Amino acid sequence: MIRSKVVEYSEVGKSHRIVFTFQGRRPLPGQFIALILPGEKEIPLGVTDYNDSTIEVYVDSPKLFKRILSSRYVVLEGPFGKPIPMGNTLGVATEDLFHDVLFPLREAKRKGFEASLECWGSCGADFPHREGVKWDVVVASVPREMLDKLPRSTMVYVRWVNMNCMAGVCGVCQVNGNLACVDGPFLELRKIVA
Amino acid sequence: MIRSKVVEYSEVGKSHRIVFTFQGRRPLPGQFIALILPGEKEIPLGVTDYNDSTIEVYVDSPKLFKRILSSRYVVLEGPFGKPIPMGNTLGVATEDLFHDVLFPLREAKRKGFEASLECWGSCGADFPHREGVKWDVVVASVPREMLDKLPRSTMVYVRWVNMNCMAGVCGVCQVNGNLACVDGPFLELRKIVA
Amino acid sequence: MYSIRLSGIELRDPFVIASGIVPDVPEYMARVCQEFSPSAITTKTFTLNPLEPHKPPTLVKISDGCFLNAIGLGNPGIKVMGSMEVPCNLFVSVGGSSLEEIVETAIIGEGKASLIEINLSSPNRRGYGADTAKFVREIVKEVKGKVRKPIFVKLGPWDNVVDLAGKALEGGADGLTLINTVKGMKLDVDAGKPVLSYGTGGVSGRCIHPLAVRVIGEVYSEYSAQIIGTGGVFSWEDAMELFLAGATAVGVGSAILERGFEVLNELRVGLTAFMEEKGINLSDVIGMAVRK
Amino acid sequence: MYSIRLSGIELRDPFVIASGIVPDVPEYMARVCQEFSPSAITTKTFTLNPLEPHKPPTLVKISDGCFLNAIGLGNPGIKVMGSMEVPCNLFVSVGGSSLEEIVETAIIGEGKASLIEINLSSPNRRGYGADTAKFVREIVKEVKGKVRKPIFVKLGPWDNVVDLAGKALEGGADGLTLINTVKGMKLDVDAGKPVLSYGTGGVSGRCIHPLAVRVIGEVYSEYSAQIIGTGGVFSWEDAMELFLAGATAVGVGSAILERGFEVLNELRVGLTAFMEEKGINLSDVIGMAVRK
Repeated sequence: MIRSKVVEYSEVGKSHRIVFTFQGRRPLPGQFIALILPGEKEIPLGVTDYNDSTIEVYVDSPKLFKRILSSRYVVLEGPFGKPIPMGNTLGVATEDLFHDVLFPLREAKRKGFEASLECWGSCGADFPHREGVKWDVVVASVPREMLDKLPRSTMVYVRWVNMNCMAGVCGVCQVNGNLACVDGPFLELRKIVA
Repeated sequence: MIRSKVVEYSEVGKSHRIVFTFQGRRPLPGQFIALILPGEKEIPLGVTDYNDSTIEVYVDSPKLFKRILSSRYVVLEGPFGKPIPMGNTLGVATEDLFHDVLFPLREAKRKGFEASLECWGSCGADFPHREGVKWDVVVASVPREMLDKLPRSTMVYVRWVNMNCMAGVCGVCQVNGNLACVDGPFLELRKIVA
Repeated sequence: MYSIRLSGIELRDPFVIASGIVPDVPEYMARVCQEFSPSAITTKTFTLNPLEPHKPPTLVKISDGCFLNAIGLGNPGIKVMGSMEVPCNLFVSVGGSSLEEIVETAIIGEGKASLIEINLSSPNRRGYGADTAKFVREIVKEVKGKVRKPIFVKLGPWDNVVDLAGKALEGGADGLTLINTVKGMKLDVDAGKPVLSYGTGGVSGRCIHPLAVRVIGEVYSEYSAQIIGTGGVFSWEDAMELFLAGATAVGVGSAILERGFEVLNELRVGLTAFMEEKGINLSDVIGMAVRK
Repeated sequence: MYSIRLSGIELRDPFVIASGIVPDVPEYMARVCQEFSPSAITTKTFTLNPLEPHKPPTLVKISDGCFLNAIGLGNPGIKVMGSMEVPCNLFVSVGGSSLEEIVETAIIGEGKASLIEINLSSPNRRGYGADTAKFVREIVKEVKGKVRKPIFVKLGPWDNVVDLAGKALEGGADGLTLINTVKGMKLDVDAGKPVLSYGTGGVSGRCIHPLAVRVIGEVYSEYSAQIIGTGGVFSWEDAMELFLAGATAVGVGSAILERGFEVLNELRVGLTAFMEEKGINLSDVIGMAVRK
């Protein structure tokens, strides 16, 4: 349990960007955290950035956003899941989900790799990059019904499974024998549609 | 419990200098540690120096020295006791006990203060210093029967009490109502002879 | 040098995965087997019929290396094991709310099992687990009458654990798994209520290691029984303490949650190095610290 | 705002020093009173006659914020209290190996005490502490008959603690102190034997905090008794959990070993800030998380 406070927040499209203090292990791109509502539920949140003991996430639900802002602190757990490999990184996302791929792209840039966001719609961020780059990693977050538009090697943010019981011990985050909450949330497309 | 290994050792006069790894809280000048012999005893050891997760102590007993060298590791606890204040520091010690005041003198020097060792006999270290310095702190380690030769404000290493049960909860390290293992091992002379 | 025989089962190393860690997803279990070669996986506890886990939150980390969980034995029912092909030793954990249910579950579980572990000690579901421990002798006796694989009984760190361990052995148990989690509670100070939806939960990990050492030591020194020691093993030194207290094998749980399955290899490497340096075998040290 | 009444005793804040921390050196106790103004010091447990502590090692730190000790109730005998002048509330902890000894010790201890705490739960000396708990009702009844100061009984985190707490209250106890340490053991892997000379010891500190919360919650929800909550309080949040579970006051022990008496002030400051921000009094939250 990590007791975190809101450091900063803003509206981004239909979502809300929140920066929390985070006295926990440093999350890596591709990992997620859980917001615990004591005695009620746990809510997985993709990490969109990390900087010096603060963590950035996007919260889509206006109700949850309001509740977070009115709390003295929130309880976070994690990071969970598997970091994605670093390299030249292409992100693919619909406009409501682009934040899911932000951390991999940002970290790739910071590490000196190329990064680009292919946005299906109008996203709240962009990344300048050289032409003709060979992408080492393709990460995507799109609705499930659009998966067939992605290359087979894409690592897809699995948004449609129950991520409760984060460390995977309940098995509820299973997708074709893979645990989205342990091996994911970014899983290779071939594992998802197999 | 801190599992420590011997990094370096040498003979110094009748004593042995040992440097251990020390994955514990950084000790400050004036503090001591305890060597635990599992199920047998605990032995207080003044800290003579600390550098980057290694700790230097002096072991007088040849039997104990031998046992330490033949062990895979030793169990240390601490640091215990109260740090002494920093400032221009004069150490006073008999030749067998000079190591008790080394850490305060060394740290004073490193912090840019003056330090000097007044040795009653022939000690294994010396500290160059300006003439006419005003000493902020006088630390001493001498046999109990020589205490009357020290100025009243001297902080004396209390070597003659039982330091077992280090955190002081047993009260065995009591000297005139002061706990040598908590408020010491350096106690002001006036508290000792009161 | 550190392969062991646990009730006749050859294990290539003494580190098994404790119950409750690997979810009952066959492909995932198979991958854990292939990638990390655990000498055995203890399954999550199965009951005869599916059991819903408690509502989330069910698992939180409460301090460095310590967790609190109340999954409540949620599982899809033992029958799913029928189709489970997992290429390593399976210690099948079974539980239930009655003697009959436990026996039936064990009978079905035996098919894929190297060993049956009867879980009589979960603090997280009324009527199951800890509440069934008082019938331990009868339960074990019945299961032994119907099942030929070795039977271990998992008990909690209770005040009467030595007593219950004795009853399990009287009933014919081949060994004991010690200890289960310790019933605890974590409150949220802002909300003023428990963090877990179930209220209380079981504390696991570093926090309970000295308790595990003591309980294993007490039981071993009384019966010299075979024991799978579980409770806060994060390093080979932690494991060695359990061996010295009397464990023949060691179950690893919370350390995997915290560090991943890679911790198994760290344990193997550390233990091997220590034993080589000392020139000893594991069998030399088992129970050494508590032998009367 | 956070002064409390514990069995009629006014305490300026709810943080008392737990038993076993401040040694029975009167000048030292007096200095602790003056420098850190604890609302009360619980003394080390006194017996009628002097008792030698176990041989060292008696206390080791086993992990972050967790200690293992087996001092074994070593003390100079209750009679030393006669000359003890300590300028703050003293909660005098008493124990013994028989009903008669405990009663006599309590009678002598009463002179300097604001409150008598009967320690029936030390795991560290055979015949004392935990071994006497089964007579709790009789012991309390006898002591109540002879002593007019409030009587609290310190119990351990045992499986029958709710039962024993009930018996203590039936016997007339004014309240309970919960919990004592948890019996554990630490082995040295190189020497192959226990680190403490006594073998086993009592685990205190962070490791037992969730256990303390659960036990206090169970006892409070059963009897709504006054409880001094002890067990791994390092921060005001830890303390608040004990209040929410039912504690009226909180004893601080291991945190003082780790951080010094200064921790008392950190606790006061943190708790005050929280209550001011929330606009609540301590009495509003006591037992809130477990009230039926």
